[in-house]
Amino acid sequence: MSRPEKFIIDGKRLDGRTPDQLRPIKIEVDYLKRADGSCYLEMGKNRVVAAVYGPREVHPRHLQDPTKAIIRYRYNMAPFSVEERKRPGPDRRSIEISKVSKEAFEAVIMKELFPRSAIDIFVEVLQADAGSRTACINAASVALVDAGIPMKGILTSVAVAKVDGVLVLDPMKEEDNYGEADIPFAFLIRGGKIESIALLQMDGKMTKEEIKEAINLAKKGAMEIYQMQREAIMKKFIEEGENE
Amino acid sequence: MSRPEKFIIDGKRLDGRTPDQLRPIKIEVDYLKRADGSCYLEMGKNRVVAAVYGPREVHPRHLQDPTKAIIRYRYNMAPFSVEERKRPGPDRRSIEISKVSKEAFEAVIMKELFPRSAIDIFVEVLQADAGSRTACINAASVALVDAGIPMKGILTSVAVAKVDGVLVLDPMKEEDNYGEADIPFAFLIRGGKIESIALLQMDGKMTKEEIKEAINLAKKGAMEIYQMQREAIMKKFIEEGENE
Amino acid sequence: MSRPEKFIIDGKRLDGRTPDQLRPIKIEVDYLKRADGSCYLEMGKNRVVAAVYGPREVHPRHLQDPTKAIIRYRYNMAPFSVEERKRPGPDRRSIEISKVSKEAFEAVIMKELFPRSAIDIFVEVLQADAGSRTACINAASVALVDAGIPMKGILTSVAVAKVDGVLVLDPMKEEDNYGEADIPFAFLIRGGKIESIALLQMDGKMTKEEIKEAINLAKKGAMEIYQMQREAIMKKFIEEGENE
Amino acid sequence: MSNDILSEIKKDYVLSKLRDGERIDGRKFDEFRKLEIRTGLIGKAEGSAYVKLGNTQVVVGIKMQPGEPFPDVPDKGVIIVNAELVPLASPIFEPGPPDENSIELARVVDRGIRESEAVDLSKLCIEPGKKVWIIFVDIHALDDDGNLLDASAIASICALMNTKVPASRFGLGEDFDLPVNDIPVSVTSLIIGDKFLVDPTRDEMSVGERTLTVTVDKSDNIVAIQKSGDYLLSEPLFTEVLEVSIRASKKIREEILRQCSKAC
Amino acid sequence: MSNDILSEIKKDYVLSKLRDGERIDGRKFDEFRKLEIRTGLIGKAEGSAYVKLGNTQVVVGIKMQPGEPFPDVPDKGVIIVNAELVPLASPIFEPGPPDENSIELARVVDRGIRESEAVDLSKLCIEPGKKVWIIFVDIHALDDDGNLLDASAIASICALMNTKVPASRFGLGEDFDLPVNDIPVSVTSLIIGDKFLVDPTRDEMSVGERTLTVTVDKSDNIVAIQKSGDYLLSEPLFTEVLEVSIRASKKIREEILRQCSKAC
Amino acid sequence: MSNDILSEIKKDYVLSKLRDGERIDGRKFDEFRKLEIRTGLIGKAEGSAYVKLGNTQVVVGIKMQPGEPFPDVPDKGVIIVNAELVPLASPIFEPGPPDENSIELARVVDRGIRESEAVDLSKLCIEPGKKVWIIFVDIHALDDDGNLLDASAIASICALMNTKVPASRFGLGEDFDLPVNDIPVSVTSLIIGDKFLVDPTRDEMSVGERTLTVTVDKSDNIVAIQKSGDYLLSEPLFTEVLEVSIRASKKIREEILRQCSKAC
Repeated sequence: MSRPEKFIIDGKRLDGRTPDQLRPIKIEVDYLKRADGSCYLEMGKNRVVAAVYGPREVHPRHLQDPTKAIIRYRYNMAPFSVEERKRPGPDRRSIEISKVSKEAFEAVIMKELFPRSAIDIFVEVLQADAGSRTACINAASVALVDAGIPMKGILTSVAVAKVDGVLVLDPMKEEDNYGEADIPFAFLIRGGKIESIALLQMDGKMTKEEIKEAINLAKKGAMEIYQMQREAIMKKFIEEGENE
Repeated sequence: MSRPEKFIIDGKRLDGRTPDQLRPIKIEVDYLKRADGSCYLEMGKNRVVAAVYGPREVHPRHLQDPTKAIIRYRYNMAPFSVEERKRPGPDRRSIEISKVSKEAFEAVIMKELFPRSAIDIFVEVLQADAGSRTACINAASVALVDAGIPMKGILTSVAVAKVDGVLVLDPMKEEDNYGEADIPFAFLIRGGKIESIALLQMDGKMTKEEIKEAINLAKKGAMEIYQMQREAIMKKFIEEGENE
Repeated sequence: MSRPEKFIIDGKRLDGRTPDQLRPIKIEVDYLKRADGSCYLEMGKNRVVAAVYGPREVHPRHLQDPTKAIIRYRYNMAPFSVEERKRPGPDRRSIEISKVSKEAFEAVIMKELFPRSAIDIFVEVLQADAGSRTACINAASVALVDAGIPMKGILTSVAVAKVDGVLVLDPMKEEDNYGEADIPFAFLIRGGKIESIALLQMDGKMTKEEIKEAINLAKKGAMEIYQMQREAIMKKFIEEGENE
Repeated sequence: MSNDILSEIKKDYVLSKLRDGERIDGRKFDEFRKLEIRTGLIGKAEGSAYVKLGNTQVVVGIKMQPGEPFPDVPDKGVIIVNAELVPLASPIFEPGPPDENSIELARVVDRGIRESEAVDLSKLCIEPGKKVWIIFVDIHALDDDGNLLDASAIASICALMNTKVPASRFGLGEDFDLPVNDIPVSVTSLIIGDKFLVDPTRDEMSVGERTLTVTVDKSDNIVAIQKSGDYLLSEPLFTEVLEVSIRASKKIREEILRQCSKAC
Repeated sequence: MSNDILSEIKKDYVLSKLRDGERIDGRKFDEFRKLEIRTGLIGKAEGSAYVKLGNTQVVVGIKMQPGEPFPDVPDKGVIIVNAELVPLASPIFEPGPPDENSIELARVVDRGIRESEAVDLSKLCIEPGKKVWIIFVDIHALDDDGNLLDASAIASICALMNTKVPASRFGLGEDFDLPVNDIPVSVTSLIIGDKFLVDPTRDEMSVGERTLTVTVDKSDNIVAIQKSGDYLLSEPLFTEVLEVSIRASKKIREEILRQCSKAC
Repeated sequence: MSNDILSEIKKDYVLSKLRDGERIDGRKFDEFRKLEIRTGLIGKAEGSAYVKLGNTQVVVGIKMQPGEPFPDVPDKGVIIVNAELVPLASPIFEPGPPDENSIELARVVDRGIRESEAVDLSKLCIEPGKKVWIIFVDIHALDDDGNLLDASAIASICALMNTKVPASRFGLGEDFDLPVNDIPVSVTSLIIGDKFLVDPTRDEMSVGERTLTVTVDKSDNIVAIQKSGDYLLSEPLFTEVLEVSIRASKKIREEILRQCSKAC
């Protein structure tokens, strides 16, 4: 892949999307049997699976917190998920993503309800496109609901990039690699409304005005994703109801 | 070493053995002072030492089993044991061999007699020829008897290979590397009779009829090895008696 | 750096010192805020920082000793401390230096006063010249005093090398790398007098007479260093008094 | 603790059913669970397959790159099989480097592929002694509801059948299909006393993780065997497992061909 | 245990002061602690800087050597930022490989340098596609009295400004100054409810390790942001932190220029 | 626990004997245990030696292969000494990467060989600056009944004396004997107060692991010293240990020559 000459031609991006358009998203709830909650999610070419285990006993005892559940989050890429085979095991990028994602969920899970226990969130990236961390957070959110973990709301995540000076929603690979800036967000949505920011990173170059604009674009995208998360969860409950 | 043109000429193998003949075996019991039981064993050019420690306290406490002893088995190759220097530490092959060997011994050691404790079996390969895993099991068996660990019987191990379409007992390096198949067995021998199979692996190509034939050949070899294990143990007890 | 033709010309060493002369030393006590005791020390081009934490709780519980404090010593080199960037983390040399330095301090710290606890000594080499282990011990000694850890006396460390057949005190890099022998010492000094040897290693070639001579030279150097350690500690106490 | 009790109850149930000659999910003793194969879902891999065997799910991806041959076979490609039993797939899997179970799984799958000569490695030489194709077979467990091994073996061979050698990416001519000549099928049986059950579920495994895996090639040769677990195996039982494994392998191979030719 | 009580008391004190609109050390909310920079103290490194920010101390050393470029940018030098939070610097740092905190610190510092294009990497190509200069930025913590991140970022850029490319040592012509074009400044704020404090001390951090780091280049562009910690950030607060960070970064940049031009 | 009591009793016994001027096994203070050397038992190694010193047993194997020289000595071979204190050899050895004790052991053995210039490394250059012989000295402990260090040092030099450089295997001419010019002998003494015992057994070590190792070359030069353990050493005692070590080393060297020339 090399840098495209132009990212936006006649108002359309390289994959035909408008600047404020998301990539196609597919969500499947309760995808795994063994996990307490799970979700398969596609976002563009991202293919990710999330599983939630817990609340469950914390095994190395000294890790227990007597006042609340500990949250663990493991973002992991399959060796075949990227162009060049990735050596198995966590690298520095995965460790950082796991940390900020964990902290986002720590802020919304009602962890005081489960002292001494652990809630484990595992996300596996089977295929990585741009924005795999946002896809994983979206999948993990749904898996947490599927597992029945009480939360203040739902987390919904999407990134905004800047290419040719234009802000674009949910960047694809070329926009991510060769764009001028990239900001992944995760928002807490409660009662159908965006309440606050749970995850925020940025690299690139942006003025503070562009950043404010980026938030608005991200919020628009997040609301759309939120609807899809909701529908997927609803669909599962309806199916379960029908099966009874 | 390169593939020989023929493995069997005039009914004799490359080292002069007949197809159903073992390599020379030498067994020395109580070879080490610090271990609770030990054995030095040569089988062809294999030179292995086995040590047994236990029953003893299990140190990372959470590994204890309140109903029985845990069995640990560590197959390890000295860096100089093979043609090309081996980097110290366990590789995937050693880990697999350790696992299946451990399971073979778990099936015969009366581990219920020693709850919360560990029985550690360590085998060091000082020089590796074909069949080092079988040599190690034979040595470990003797070391367990030397340590006084109660067992349902004794384990005796030998492999069978297929070369030029012929089944051969206790294959040497060339037969192992370039043969058509290899099956290592370990048998439980009780009251001088082979009772059952404790270890069984196979790779190569064999028909099911050949596999049945291979078992019979292996059983013949195992009975011979068993006699040598018995004699080595007897010799030690007689010597100890004499020394009293 | 390549081997100099001669190490001593007209009685002077390559850096102008006489054989029995130390490199310039600079000592700063209480250099760090978070540590319980600390010291910054320069010895030639060595720049080292020592910190002492403790007595404090031992965390992996099973490491506790019910009869005395455990002493831990970690000698660590910054990646930029040497000509060729050093990969972070302990190498074999650092592990050996840490071991013998720890043992030297174990012999002088009154560890029986603090059962079940740990006294941690950390030394970071920011720039390494010859004799970094001796510089670190000198800094650690001062940091221990700063932390108020009771000791039988103070440890003072210096090396002696042999170059062109001559014994030289406190060798610099060239003397260390291309000299004929090197002996690092650490002495216990109590009541202003050298009492015994706490650390002693040697590599190179020396007769036993030369070794005895080396001890005397080292003792002379140690007494000078000891005075500087004392002054640095005094200075701190005087300053503290003045600040009250 | 409560897990222990649950596991004890499951165990009793499996055993009582077994005494009545039945399996808890109604299958015959030599019957595999429903098998679902999808190939090609990982576009970034040279080949890939998703396998669902009952509720056990696994994805295998194939990556290829030029590399050095083994010194003793300078003119053949190299296969490396690796398995990640990630903690997503089971409450008992832990993060970290492969443990003995994932190593055993990878090595048994590897032996099936290698010994059946499923991949024609002699067609994967680029420059003898210098450069050959390296094939990475990465097994990624998603859901371990029992018999991850057979599911992984099926996914591995399907992914290989689905693989395009990425020659053009490395300036080595046109891409071509990976030459696959055989379909080795591993059949794992759970051993319970003097009985056995093919393709055990996780619930069935609660009676004790004692298995025998027999891998069979398309000509009914046995190409790999692995006894796994702390038990003693009688010779007659072994013979019976061999026979049944050969029979069962044929059905699975047919199923692979049916679903994979459609997919590939 | 007693540590918990001490920490609880500190927390209460910080919060009660905060209710009175004050910080425990008397600083304004947007004010950094006293900054002291010394460069060139490590003669064996290609560049180095010691930074003391309040009582927080850090040393950064730069080592350079020729190496391979990244395949997608064959004509540019490579920067690698690494941080060692050695146990000397804090009672809570442990020996061992970098944990998530030191990795995050290194990566945020790295992004500031990289995205501000502070180092002109295009001038560090030796032979396109084959050999470029590799710059190792090693952050070595000495004393963590809070906000090690900003101190590390300052020390890193000062060390780079102080770096001589060791061309002659590798037979690659004369040594030259590393071309540095910008001075990115990271500004870390401690978030406490709907308030925030710039450049928090360790004592202030006792209220909860919830920070927002904004890195700003000399043209007031934001080049990196990192929200760190388990909290929810409101949009208005974020906007306010952005504004304040830009302002604060200017002062720090001036201080760097004042102390570093003197030193370099 | 019971181990502690046993160890306490042993300690008392050793000390009470010592007060009577005796060792528990009747040896003189400066006397080594019975030494048995066998060389060449590992045919796959370039050289090997088995040493039994009392009940302490160790095997050393030598492997050689061409490799890169150190940049500062481009025309000399390289020796790498590695020790594995495998858990087979002692109830207190643990599996895993070398700990401080095995590293110290390997490094002290290494210094003896290196500083005595026992191996003529200048004869091991293949192509200056590019290719030299690398010698791997792998120490493999079998039974640690005390003083594994001296046993390892003896086995190492015997294995080296027994080594054939495998030139023909690498197409580098005919095999030749490794040129060995000296026989460094390490003498380890257990320090007990103001007394010391040469070549301590494990039982003697129960009084405290405080040793002094002095390595001596054939010309009575000291080539390595290592004080090991948490004790203070007086100067007069040190001088005495030096004298005794030189004397003891001569006897061991004679024994090595007697047994090894026979064997080699």
